[in-house]
Amino acid sequence: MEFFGKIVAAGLMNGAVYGLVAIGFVLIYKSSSVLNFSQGYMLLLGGYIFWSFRGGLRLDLFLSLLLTLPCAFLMGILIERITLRPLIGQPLLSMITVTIFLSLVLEGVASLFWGTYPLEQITIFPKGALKLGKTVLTTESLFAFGLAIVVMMVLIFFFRYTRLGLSMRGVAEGHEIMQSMGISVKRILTICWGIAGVAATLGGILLGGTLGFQLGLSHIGLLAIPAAFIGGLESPEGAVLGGLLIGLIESIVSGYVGKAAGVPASYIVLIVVMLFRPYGFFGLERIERV
Amino acid sequence: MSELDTYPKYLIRNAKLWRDRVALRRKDFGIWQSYTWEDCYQQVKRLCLGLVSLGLKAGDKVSLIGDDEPEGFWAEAAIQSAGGILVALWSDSIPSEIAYIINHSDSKFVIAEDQEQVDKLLEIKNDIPKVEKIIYWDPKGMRKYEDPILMSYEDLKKIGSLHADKHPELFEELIARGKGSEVAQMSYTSGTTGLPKGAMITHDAIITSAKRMHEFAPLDQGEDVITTLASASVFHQWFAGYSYLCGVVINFPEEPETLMQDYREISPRFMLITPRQWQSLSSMTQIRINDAGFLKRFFYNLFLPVGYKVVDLRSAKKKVHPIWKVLYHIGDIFVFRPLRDKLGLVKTRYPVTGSAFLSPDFFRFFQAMGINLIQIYGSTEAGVVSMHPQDDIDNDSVGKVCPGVEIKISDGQEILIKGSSVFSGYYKNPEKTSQVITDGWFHTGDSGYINEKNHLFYLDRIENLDELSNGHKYAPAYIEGKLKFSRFIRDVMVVGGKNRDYLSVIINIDFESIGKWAEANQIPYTTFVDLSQKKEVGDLLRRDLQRVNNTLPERSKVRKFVLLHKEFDADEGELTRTRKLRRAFLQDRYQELIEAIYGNKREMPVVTEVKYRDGRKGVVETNLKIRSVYEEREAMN
Amino acid sequence: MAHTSFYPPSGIYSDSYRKDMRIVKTKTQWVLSIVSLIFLFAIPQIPFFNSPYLLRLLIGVGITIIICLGLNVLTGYCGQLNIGQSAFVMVGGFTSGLLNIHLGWPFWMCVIPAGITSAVIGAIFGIPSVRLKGLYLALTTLGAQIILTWIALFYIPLTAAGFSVGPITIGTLVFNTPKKFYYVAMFFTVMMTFFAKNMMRTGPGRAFVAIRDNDIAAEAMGIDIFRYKLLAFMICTFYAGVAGSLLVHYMMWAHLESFTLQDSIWYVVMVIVGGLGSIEGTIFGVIFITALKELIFVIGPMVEGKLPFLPIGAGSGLLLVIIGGVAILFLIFEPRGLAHRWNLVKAYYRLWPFGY
Amino acid sequence: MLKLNNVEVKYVGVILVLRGVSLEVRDGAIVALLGSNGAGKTTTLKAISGLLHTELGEVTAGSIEYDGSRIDGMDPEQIAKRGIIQVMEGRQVLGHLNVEENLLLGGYIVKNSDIKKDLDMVYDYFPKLKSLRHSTSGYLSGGEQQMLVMGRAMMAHPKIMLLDEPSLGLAPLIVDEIFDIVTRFNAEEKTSVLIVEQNARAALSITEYSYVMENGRVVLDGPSSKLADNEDIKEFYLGLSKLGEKKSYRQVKHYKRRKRWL
Repeated sequence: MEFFGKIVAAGLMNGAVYGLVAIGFVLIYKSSSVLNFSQGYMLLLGGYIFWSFRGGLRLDLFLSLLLTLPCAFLMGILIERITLRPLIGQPLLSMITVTIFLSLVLEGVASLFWGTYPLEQITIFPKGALKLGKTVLTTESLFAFGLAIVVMMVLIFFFRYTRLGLSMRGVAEGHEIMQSMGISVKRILTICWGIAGVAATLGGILLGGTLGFQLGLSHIGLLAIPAAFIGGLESPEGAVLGGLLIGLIESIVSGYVGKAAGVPASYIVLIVVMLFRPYGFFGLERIERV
Repeated sequence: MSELDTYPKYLIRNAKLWRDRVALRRKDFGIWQSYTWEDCYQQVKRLCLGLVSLGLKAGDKVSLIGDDEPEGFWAEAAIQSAGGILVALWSDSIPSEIAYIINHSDSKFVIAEDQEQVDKLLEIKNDIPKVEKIIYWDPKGMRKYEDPILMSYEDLKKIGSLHADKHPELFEELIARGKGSEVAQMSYTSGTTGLPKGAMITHDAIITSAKRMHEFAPLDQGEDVITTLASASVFHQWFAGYSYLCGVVINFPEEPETLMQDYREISPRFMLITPRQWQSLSSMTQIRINDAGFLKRFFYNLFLPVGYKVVDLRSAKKKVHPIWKVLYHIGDIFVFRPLRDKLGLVKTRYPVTGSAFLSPDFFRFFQAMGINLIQIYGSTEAGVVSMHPQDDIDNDSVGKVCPGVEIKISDGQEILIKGSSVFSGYYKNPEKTSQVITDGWFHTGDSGYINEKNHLFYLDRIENLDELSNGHKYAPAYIEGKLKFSRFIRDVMVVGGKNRDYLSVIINIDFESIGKWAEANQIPYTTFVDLSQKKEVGDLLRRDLQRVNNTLPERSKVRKFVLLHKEFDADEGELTRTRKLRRAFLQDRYQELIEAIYGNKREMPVVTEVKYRDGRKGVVETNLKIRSVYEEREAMN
Repeated sequence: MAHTSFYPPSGIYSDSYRKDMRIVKTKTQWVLSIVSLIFLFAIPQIPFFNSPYLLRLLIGVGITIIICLGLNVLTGYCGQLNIGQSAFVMVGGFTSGLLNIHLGWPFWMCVIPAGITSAVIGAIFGIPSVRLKGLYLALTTLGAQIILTWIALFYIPLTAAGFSVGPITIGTLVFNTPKKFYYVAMFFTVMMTFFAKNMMRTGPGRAFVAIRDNDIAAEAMGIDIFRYKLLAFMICTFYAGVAGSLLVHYMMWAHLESFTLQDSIWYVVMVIVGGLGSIEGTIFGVIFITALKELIFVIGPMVEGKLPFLPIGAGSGLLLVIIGGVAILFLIFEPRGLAHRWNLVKAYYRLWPFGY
Repeated sequence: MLKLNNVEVKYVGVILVLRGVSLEVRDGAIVALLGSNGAGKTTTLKAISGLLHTELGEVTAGSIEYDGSRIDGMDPEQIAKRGIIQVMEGRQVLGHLNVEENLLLGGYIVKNSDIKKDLDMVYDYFPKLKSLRHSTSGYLSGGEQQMLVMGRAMMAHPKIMLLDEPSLGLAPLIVDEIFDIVTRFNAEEKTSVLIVEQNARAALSITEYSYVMENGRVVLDGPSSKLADNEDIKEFYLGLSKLGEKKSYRQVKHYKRRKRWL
């Protein structure tokens, strides 16, 4: 039981991070129907950028964050500008394919500048422990959890109640309609990618803090995809819950079956969900069966 | 079986000789569907016996109206097999014309293609009391038609099959009864004046003309040709000879509109199209070469002069130096053969033109590309008169007089013809018959001469030769022919005559070409009327007129022109069905406009009633601009 | 004459649908096809061409062509994405290898079961996603890559560590050198290419295209989209299985390392660069990317050596950046791939001396 | 004033869809653009609003001028900001958003607008929308959706409204209501309207000037009252034969030759 409690707690901690990354995935899917397979690699690169400021240049934590986040936003924007923008008007297949190729390039960039070996471990949050009954939680993961939840809340509020958020939801419904109303779809798509970049990078920083900065992070980043799908591809709230669920599953399966089983298990869940509830738990019922 | 003196007799022979070989093909859904001689035999037999059981007797007339399709082809044979006389009508004839011809020919049955033709016939049903049945072959849209006078092909063939079961030998007997000296077809030529006249043509006359063509342009069994002419055209019957006499495969295009694409696939051995179509092939070639990339243009410009050089040496009967021959072969590989492929003429042995004037420049151009264009001269009444054999081409003549043709030039320079190809007279019109046939000589009404090599040269219709008030003689068709080679001019009529001291022209613009030109040059337009009166279009045609004028004698030069707000229309009696001008009618109809031209007016308001296809009428109002060919002279006036 | 297409050449016409569907229509095409086939099979006998390096490369190209042909049937003709193709190559390879070592079946008996196993496992992964409109197959194939690798790693004896497999034999002939194996590889490549080319002339082939172009219209025409999408995916994985079988018998060694997610993405790159929906394109794509890879393998270490500030492993990063970059550039600037260039060349020849 | 001079549009650089279209919409006018399917009407509207770019189409020749400056080649957002708002065919609501959210997005481009006042204006024209303000727009009826998209365009205070097939698939009563509102909106807000219609009868009744398109070109234009008498218009767009009776599908002829314009 003690073991189970620990696993659940760890799962929720990680799950929050997956949820955060999944929001970025959902945002891109919602606004342009693109399944962004490079989300995990954006996480990797974002984490590495942070590492360079914090671990490489040894800057102050907040200064590093302050520098990393604009970089992350810029990374998202650049990706959109360079690869997605020229493909406007092309079939969806091309757009999705380009994110697949993008993952090659991003991984390549990461290994080109940071090498293929794991980087020096750095901690972000003060070390400590909190006892909850018999379960011990590290402050580190608590901080991560808290931060992830706060950021998610901010994003969800943003979609609901701001003009920009409303237009992002509008863009999800149809580009031409938005353009006919004089709203620049391109600008909004760019912002979406920027936010996705930031979300992924925050995830990278948080995961890197606990797992270390290494190429394998991209694989963990791929967990955002089942998280987003299970939550419902179009719902930020769903992404959060999907993330927590995937976190739990991963954690439990890793604990009881074997460490390597976490990611495959998440994908098995994804396939099962696809079979029985193709629009996830919070998605809009738009995914049609043939 | 006796002597082969009718097409049906050939059909019987071919069905035995080439039973399972392909006789004709029809393009349908993109595939050339084949019919064997046996198929044709069965089709004709059932149609024939169907007609017979409906009451068709030897000597009865049957009208046929529709586009050129295998069903029509079989119907012709079926009618003639039963001893009937075929009356083929132009598919675009208007109801009143159809009624006149059906009545005049005493047609007992009418075979029609489709709903459109049936509608026209039903409209005049009460005016054609002698017609007992209207039989159609395309059932599309005919489901709701209940008039008892109508019958479908399928039904007719069913009756025919029953009749064949009862009288198994009848079909062969009927055919055997037919004689070559009997009338096979009545061809109504509207002529350029007066009512249509029914020229009676015997089997012998048709077969004679067909044999003359084979003599100069022989083909073998199984070779491909494609139909290019409407079934009402007399040429169509001669052409059928290739099929019956030699077993050449006739291919029917998918639609009249797809002819140009379909013939490229077939690449027919014998290809007769109008001078206008040859001209458009030539201009297409030049336009596309101009739009091609540098390398392609370079090769073309390099080898075309070689082609011209060789052609000129050959037509001057000079020896072609081996170097030129080698160069020409290289050119053939790199330019000429690919071009012939694009034009669909790779297999074509006889590229033929006829029925109107084609400038020698085009002959030279095509010959340089290895396409030895030949001419054929003939008419409904006279049959095939002359044609170029491949080894004796003279670009200025209309061919070498065919063996067996008795020909002489009268004192008035009129071409007279005698021989078995000549028709046997106009139906129910002995007066007119005796006018054109005297002592067995048929008066063609064409002026021309024959040279020492037995080549025939054609000038113009005698009736068209005219002179100006200053006594200058001119041939309108000649000037019109030259003008028509502008791709912007669809039709043109030269106006002049003894009361005028200069020539003017009334032009029908080519809507499609000028429309494209206008688009390319950013000139907005809405309708035909609007486009025809645009200043830019006027300037464009002025340049064409000036160019043609440069090739004309001073006093034959055209001084003024009008771009008409409508096209001359056969439906309104302005043209014959073969698209020849009916001058007298036009002179009369446009009298006011002609007065305005010579009255030095700059424009003239017109109100024209336009008839729509379904009989409704609309009104077009516009101001016709009268323009001078030479702007500066206008200023001087 | 305005919209005439100038192919086939004048004078060649079809009087039946069979004739209209011919692959080889003209004499020139017959001659070219036969000459290139002869050349292909003569390569091991031609000096300079028959270096073991080049032959190995060509064998790799041949096997990859088979893998990518399957992928192109799915992506090019059916509009679905598969980013787990190498997992299915693995299924075929392991199936074939295990049959060989456990039951002693020779290659020729293993190759079809290998393809079928791949196709069946493909179907298991395909069923949930091909029911849905959209490109969700990409998600499940990604899942397949992860899940199948994990299963091979933990749950099947031998596969995690790799095992050796017997060579291909016919009678006493053993195809254990590149020079010998080359013939087997090319035989399969040509066969599978021919099947792929022919497939488009069959009912399912036309159904695939209909689904890609407009699935709603295809459905209205009575095409069972689910069935055909699944069929396309099974064909795709069948091709992968056959290629996998060839691969392990060629290397005589079956190991997980040959079947990574990255390999799967390479295959997508090759198909896209070659041109979706084009058999010729697939061949060009595989050759082009393979050549590019070889080039970078030469250049990469040199760059790494020249720029000492780069970290260890930068060479492999360079490979990814360049190939990923090339693929993206193709998507943006030549989305129809090398096949389009090929078609332009053909059109130039066919239109000669016209420009259009 | 909106003016099209000889506009030519190509898709994907090859397919010519508009071949020299010229037309004019004077300030405050209602103008109709008629024609059958595929004549190029929608393309003309999209050329004006700039939405063509999203479909790989472009104006390859000619010019589109609005108030004396050229707008062809501008992005759709810029054009919309100048006051040209297109209401697209097919009632394109933002289906998962509610009515009010749809309207709010419509007013997105108006700087410093009094959103409440604007909403009230729209609800005044379409009282029904007010009661539906919190409903998900995807579940509205066809007529309500048509009202919503028009209301959404009104939120932008357009100077010219481009209306694409507003009557398509709607009941005659609703069509009348919508056309009434168009006329009222035009009169009260001084907004010019360019309306594309296949329902020529309705369009000719409320417009003062009309253009007829065919094969990417204007083939006929004139005052609407005069066009309504034209034989061709009657035949092909009003569906009347010479006796003034409606043509039923069964009477459609399988003629090979096409209608002609003279």
